[in-house]
Amino acid sequence: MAGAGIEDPGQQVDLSVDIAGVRFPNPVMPASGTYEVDEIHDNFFSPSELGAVINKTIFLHPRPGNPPPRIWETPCGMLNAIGIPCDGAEAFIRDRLPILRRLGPPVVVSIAGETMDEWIELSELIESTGMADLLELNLSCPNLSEGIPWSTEEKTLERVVSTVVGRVKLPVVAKLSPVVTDIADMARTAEASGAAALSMINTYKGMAIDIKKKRPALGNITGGLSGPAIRPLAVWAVYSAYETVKIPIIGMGGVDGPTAAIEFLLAGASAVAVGMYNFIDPFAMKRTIEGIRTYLAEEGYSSVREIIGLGHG
Amino acid sequence: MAGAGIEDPGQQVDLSVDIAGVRFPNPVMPASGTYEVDEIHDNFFSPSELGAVINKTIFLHPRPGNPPPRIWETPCGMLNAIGIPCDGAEAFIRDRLPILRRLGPPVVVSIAGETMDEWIELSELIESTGMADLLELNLSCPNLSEGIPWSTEEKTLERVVSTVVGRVKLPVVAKLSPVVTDIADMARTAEASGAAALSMINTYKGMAIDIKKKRPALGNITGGLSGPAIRPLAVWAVYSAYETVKIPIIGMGGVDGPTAAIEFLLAGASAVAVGMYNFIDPFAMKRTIEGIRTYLAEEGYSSVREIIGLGHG
Amino acid sequence: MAAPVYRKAILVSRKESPKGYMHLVIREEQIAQTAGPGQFVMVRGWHTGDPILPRPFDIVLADPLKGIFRLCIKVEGKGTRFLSTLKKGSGLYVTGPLGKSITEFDSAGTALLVRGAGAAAVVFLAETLAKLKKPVYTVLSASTKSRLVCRSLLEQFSTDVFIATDDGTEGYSGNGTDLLDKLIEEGKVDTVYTCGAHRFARHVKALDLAGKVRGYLFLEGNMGCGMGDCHGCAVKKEGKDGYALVCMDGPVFRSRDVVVE
Amino acid sequence: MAAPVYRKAILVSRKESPKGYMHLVIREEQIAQTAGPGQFVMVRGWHTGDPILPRPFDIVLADPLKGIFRLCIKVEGKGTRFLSTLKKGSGLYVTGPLGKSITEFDSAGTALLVRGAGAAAVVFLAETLAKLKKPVYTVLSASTKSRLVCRSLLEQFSTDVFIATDDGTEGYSGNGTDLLDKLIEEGKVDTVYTCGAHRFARHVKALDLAGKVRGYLFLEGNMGCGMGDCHGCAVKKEGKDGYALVCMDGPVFRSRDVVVE
Ligand SMILES: Cc1cc2nc3c(=O)[nH]c(=O)nc-3n(C[C@H](O)[C@H](O)[C@H](O)COP(=O)(O)OP(=O)(O)OC[C@H]3O[C@@H](n4cnc5c(N)ncnc54)[C@H](O)[C@@H]3O)c2cc1C
Ligand SMILES: Cc1cc2nc3c(=O)[nH]c(=O)nc-3n(C[C@H](O)[C@H](O)[C@H](O)COP(=O)(O)OP(=O)(O)OC[C@H]3O[C@@H](n4cnc5c(N)ncnc54)[C@H](O)[C@@H]3O)c2cc1C
Ligand SMILES: Cc1cc2nc3c(=O)[nH]c(=O)nc-3n(C[C@H](O)[C@H](O)[C@H](O)COP(=O)(O)O)c2cc1C
Ligand SMILES: Cc1cc2nc3c(=O)[nH]c(=O)nc-3n(C[C@H](O)[C@H](O)[C@H](O)COP(=O)(O)O)c2cc1C
Ligand code: FES
Ligand code: FES
Repeated sequence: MAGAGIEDPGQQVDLSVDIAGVRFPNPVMPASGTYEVDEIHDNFFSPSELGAVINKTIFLHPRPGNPPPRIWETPCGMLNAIGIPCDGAEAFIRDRLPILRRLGPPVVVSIAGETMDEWIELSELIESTGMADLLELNLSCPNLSEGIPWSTEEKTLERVVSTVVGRVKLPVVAKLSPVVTDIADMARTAEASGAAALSMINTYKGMAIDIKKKRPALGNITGGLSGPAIRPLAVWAVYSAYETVKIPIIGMGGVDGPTAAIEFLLAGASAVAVGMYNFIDPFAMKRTIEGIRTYLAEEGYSSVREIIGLGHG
Repeated sequence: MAGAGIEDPGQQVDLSVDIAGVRFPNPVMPASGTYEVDEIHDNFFSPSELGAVINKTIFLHPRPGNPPPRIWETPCGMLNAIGIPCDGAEAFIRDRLPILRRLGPPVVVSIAGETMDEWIELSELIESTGMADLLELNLSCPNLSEGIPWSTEEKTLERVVSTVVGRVKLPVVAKLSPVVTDIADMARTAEASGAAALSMINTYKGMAIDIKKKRPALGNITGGLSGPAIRPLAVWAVYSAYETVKIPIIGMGGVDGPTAAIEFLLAGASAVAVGMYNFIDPFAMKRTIEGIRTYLAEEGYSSVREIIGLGHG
Repeated sequence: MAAPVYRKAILVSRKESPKGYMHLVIREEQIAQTAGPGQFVMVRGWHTGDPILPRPFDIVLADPLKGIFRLCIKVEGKGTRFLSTLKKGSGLYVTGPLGKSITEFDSAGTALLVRGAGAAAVVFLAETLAKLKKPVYTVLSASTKSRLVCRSLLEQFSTDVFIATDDGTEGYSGNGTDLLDKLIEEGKVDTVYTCGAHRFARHVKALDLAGKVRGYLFLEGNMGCGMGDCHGCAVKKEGKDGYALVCMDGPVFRSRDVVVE
Repeated sequence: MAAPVYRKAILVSRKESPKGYMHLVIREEQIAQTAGPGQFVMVRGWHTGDPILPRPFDIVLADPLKGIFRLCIKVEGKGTRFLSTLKKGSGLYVTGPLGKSITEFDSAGTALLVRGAGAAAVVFLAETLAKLKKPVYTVLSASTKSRLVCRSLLEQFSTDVFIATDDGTEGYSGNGTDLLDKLIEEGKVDTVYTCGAHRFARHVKALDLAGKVRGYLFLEGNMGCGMGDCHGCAVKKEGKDGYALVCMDGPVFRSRDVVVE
C-alpha cells in the first residue's frame, strides 16, 4: 500500500500504552513461559517489535522442573505441568537478561520465590542489575509442589506483594491466579498492597486422564489450563478487575490474534500477552499487533488508549 | 453383528450404576437445562434409553429469564445467560413431571430457591408428588441476579443442604459451582451436610465482548461457560472430590462422547451428564452410552462399576 | 408437523450469487420431504472446535422428489465462512426441518418485504403461494443492483417483483417500505411478511398495529440447539412479562405479538 | 544450522502404505533446502479448535531442487487422522526444519534398528550415509510382512536390509534385536540408531553402556512448540538431576545420556 503511494491510515495510529509509568510501544507482549528470545526464532519477526519482553519465571536457585509428560492437548487449549525448570537467578542475570535488555522494548522480569526470603532476595537482585523495567511476581503457578499459589489467599497475597513493594523501587506487577471465587477481590488486595499493575490471568488448575493407560495424562497429575478455551473466563477476570482497581491490567488467557486481543482491551486491559498461541503460530504476536492497528484505523481511533475499557459502556 | 450370529461382547457388559441407592440402568444422563423430553426429539432416540432424566431447574414461582442475547459461542464452548425461565413449580408438577415419570429411567428433579423458605417449600412440594427419585439442588447457577451462587461459600452451602436434607426423605444431590479455590472443600461440606450425591460441575462465570458493538455479547453481561473447553477443569474437580468424599459423583462439563465420559468415570464419577453437546449432536447421549459399552467390552470389563475411580491408581 | 431428523447429508452443489452469498444444495430426503415454508435447519460442517455450535439457516426451497433442499448463506463470521468453502460432495450435519411451518394462506394478497439474507427466508413462502395461485408481491431491495439476493427465484414465484436500490442503479431509488406502502394503498395486499432489517420490522409492525395489514416477521436470534432445549433464542413478547422462543414459537411471528427494538 | 521457517505449504501428493501410514509430500522450498537427517517439522492442518497444537513428524526425505519434502505419518489420534484425510492441493502449516541435524558420519558401519513409524525417522540418515558411501545396515521389523514401513526407501539406501517379522511371514521370525546382535558380532557395525519401541531403546542403550557400539536414540515426547519455547518435551538426563529438551537437544540423543523407561 505504502509502496503504491497510498497512505495507510493504520500507520497514523498510536499503539503505545503506559504500564505503571513504563511506555510500551504497542500493547502486545509474550506471556511468561511461552516465548524465548533466541536464534531459532530469527526467521519469524524481531522481538524488538514487541510491546515488551519477558522471561520465563525464574527462581533464585536452579530447579529441574516436573517429570514428563509435561503437556497435554485439550479442546481449544492445553494443560501444562512444566514446573518452571530454571538455571537459577545467577545464570539468568548473566546469560539471558542482557539479551532481553539489548532488544529495545521494556523488559519485564518474571520471578517467583519458594519462601518469603527468596521473594525478597530475588527482587532485590533483579533490581540491582538495572536491566529490568517492571518486576512481575508470578504468584499463581498451579504446578508447584510448594502448595497452593500465593494469590489464592488474600492475606498471603497481601504479604508477598507489600513486602516486595517495600524492598524495591521497580514497579511491581502482580500476576494473579483465577482459581478463586472472585478475582476482583484479589485485584483489589494486590492494588492495596502496592502493586503498580496486574497480570491476569495465569492458568486454571486442571487435569486429563489418558483412557488407554487409565492414568492421569500428566506426570504431575494436574496441570494449568491455558488457551482459547479459557478466554471467556479471562475476559471476565479483566472486566471485573477493571471495575475495581485503578492500576493498569495486562490481560491474557487465550489470545490467538487481534480479535481476542481487542476483546481484552475493551474489557479494560492496557496491554495483552500471548501465551500458548506462540506455539501454534510463531507469528501470532506480530499478527496481533498489526490486526489491532487495522481495527483502530478502520474504527476511526487515533490511539489504542481510546478503546481501553470501552466495553464497559 | 448379532444378526450374523456373532455374539456382541458389549451386550454382556453391565452398565448399571448406583446413585444414592437409586439404580441407573446406565451412567449417562442429560445435564439440567440442556435437553427437553418432547415430540421434537422423537426421531432421535427414546429418552427411556437414558440412565436418568432430569428437568431444567425450576423455581417455586414463574420467572421470565434473562434478556437476549442469552448465548454466545466461544472456542470449544459456549456462554449462556438463560437465567432459568420457568413456569413455576405448579405448572411443572402438572405438565412436565408426569411425562418424565412415565419414561422409565429414574427421575432427578432439579430445583432452586431464591430464599431459604423457597428451598424448603419447593423440596417438600416435589417430594409430595412421589414422582421424583432424586432431588438435585442447583446451588451453582452463575446467572441469577440474586447474587453469588449458594455453593461458593461453605457456610451457605452447609445451611441450604442440611436444611433441605432435614425436610425430605428423597436423596439430595448437591450441584456445585467450580468458581471456588478448592471444590473438594465444597464437596466435603456438602457431604457433611447430608448430601447423598454430588453433581459437578455447573458452569464457570465468564463473558465475551462483541468487538463490533464494543459491548458485552450477552444481555446479562456475564454468563456461564460450558462445553469441551472446561472439561480439564471438570475432570480435576471430580478427581479431587473423589479423593475426599464417599458419596457418588455425577460428573459433567464438556462431555461430547464416550472418550470424555470415560475420562470422568476413571476420575471417579459414578455417572456422567451431557450438557451443551446435546445442542450440537442430538445423538450425543446415545452415542456415549454405546461407546462406553464398547470400551468396556474391548478392555475386558464386565461392569462399568469396575472403572469408576480407576484413574487414581 | 413431522419431528426433525439429524443426519450427515451431502452437499450436491454450491454457487455464489451475488458475491458473499453462497447457495448450497443439500441432499437429505426426509428434510426435503417434510419441510414447509418458514422452516429452517441447523447446519454444522465441523467437529468439536471453534466454531462448535451448529448454525441456523432458512430452507429456501425443498424438492421432495429429488430429495434435496437449498440454503442461501450470507458469509458473515467463521461458521458461514467455513460452510462457504465446503466442496461439492462434502458431508455436513443437518438437523431439520425446525420451527413452525406457515400454514395460513387465506390472504387476498401477500407482500414480501425483504433485503439481503432476508430474501432467502421468503422464497419457500412465495413458491407455496404461487402453487395456491394466491397473489404475491415481492419488494426486494439492496444497496445496489448487483447486491440483490434470490432475485430470479423470487421473480419466478411472485405475481410481481418491485426492486428498490439505495443508489438507484435499478428500480425505485429509495426505501422498499415506500413501495410496500404503495401496494397497500392500491389495495393489493392485506398481509405482509418481512425479515432481517429492523427498519422493515418496525415499519410492518406499525402497519399491523394500525390495522392496515396482518404483519409477520421472520425473526433471528443466537441459537444453540434450534429445538427448544437451550432457551437461548428468546424474543420478548409484546405486553407480557416473558419471552417466546424463536425456534419453537417461530421463527415467523405476528409482528404485534413481539417486541421489535 | 538455518533457523526454521513457518509457512503455509501445499500438499503435493499423498499415498497410504502400508495401511494406516500416510506418506505426504509437501512443497516448501526453504525447508526442503535446509533440512538435514534427524530433523523434524511441526505440522498443522487446522485452525483454533480441537486439535489445536501442531504435531511433530520426522522429515523422511527432502529434495532441495524440487523444493519438496516427505513425511510418513502413522494414523493415531485426531491430529494424524485429520492430516491423513487432507486432499492433494490442500494447504497446511509447517514449521521447520527443527531439532539438531545429525552431523557425525565417521562410523565404520551403521545399523538402523527400526519398526513402525520409527522407520520414517531414519530414511534421511540412510540416504545421507549412502551418499557418503558409508555402509548402512537396516534391521526393519514388523508384526507381519504387510506391516513393514518405508521398506522400499530403506532398501534403496541401505547396504543391506534385514527383515524380521513377529509371525515369520518374511525374513527372520523373531526379534529385530537378534539380527542387530548378529551384525555387531560380525563386526559390521560400530554405531546403532534406533527409535520408537522402548524395547529397542533399552537394548541399544545396554550395548552402548557395554561399550559394544555408539548407540543413538530418536526420542519422542509430547510437544507444544518444537522450538524450545514451552519446555514440554522434557526427557530425563542420565545421572543428572535434570532434563533435556527433545526439540532442542535432540531429537537424536546418545543413548547413554538419557534415561530410558
Ligand atoms: C431461524 C434463523 C434462520 C436464518 N436463516 C438464514 C439464512 O437463510 N441465510 C443466512 O445467511 N442467514 C440466516 N440466519 C442467520 C445466520 O444463522 C447467521 O448469519 C449465522 O449463524 C452466523 O454465523 P457465523 O459463524 O458466520 O457468524 P459468527 O458471528 O461467527 O457467529 C458467532 C456466534 O453468534 C451467533 N450469531 C451471530 N450472528 C447471528 C445471527 N444473525 N443470528 C443468529 N445467530 C447469530 C452464531 O450462532 C454463533 O454462535 C438465520 C438465523 C436464524 C436464527
Ligand atoms: C520429534 C518427533 C518426531 C516424530 N516423527 C514421527 C513420524 O515421522 N511419523 C509418525 O507417524 N509419528 C511421528 N512422531 C509421533 C507423532 O508426533 C504423534 O504420533 C502424533 O503427534 C500423534 O498425534 P495425534 O493427534 O494423532 O494423536 P493424539 O493422541 O490425538 O494426540 C494428543 C496429544 O498427545 C500428543 N501425543 C500423542 N502421542 C504422541 C507421541 N507419540 N509423540 C508426541 N506427542 C504425542 C500430541 O502432541 C497431542 O498433543 C514424532 C514425534 C516426535 C516428538
Ligand atoms: C507451557 C507454559 C508455560 C508457562 N510458564 C509460565 C511461567 O513460567 N510463568 C508464568 O507466570 N506463567 C507461565 N505460564 C502461563 C502463561 O504466562 C499465561 O498466563 C497463561 O498461559 C494464559 O495465557 P494463554 O492462554 O495465552 O496461554 C505458562 C503457560 C504455558 C502454556
Ligand atoms: C443453555 C444451558 C442451560 C443450563 N441450564 C441449567 C439449569 O437450568 N440448571 C442447572 O443446574 N444447570 C444448567 N446448566 C448447566 C449444565 O447442566 C451443566 O452443568 C454445564 O453446562 C456443564 O456441562 P456441559 O459442559 O456438558 O454443558 C445449563 C447449561 C447450559 C449450556
Ligand atoms: S435455539 Fe435452543 S431453544 Fe431455541
Ligand atoms: S516442544 Fe516446546 S520446548 Fe520442546
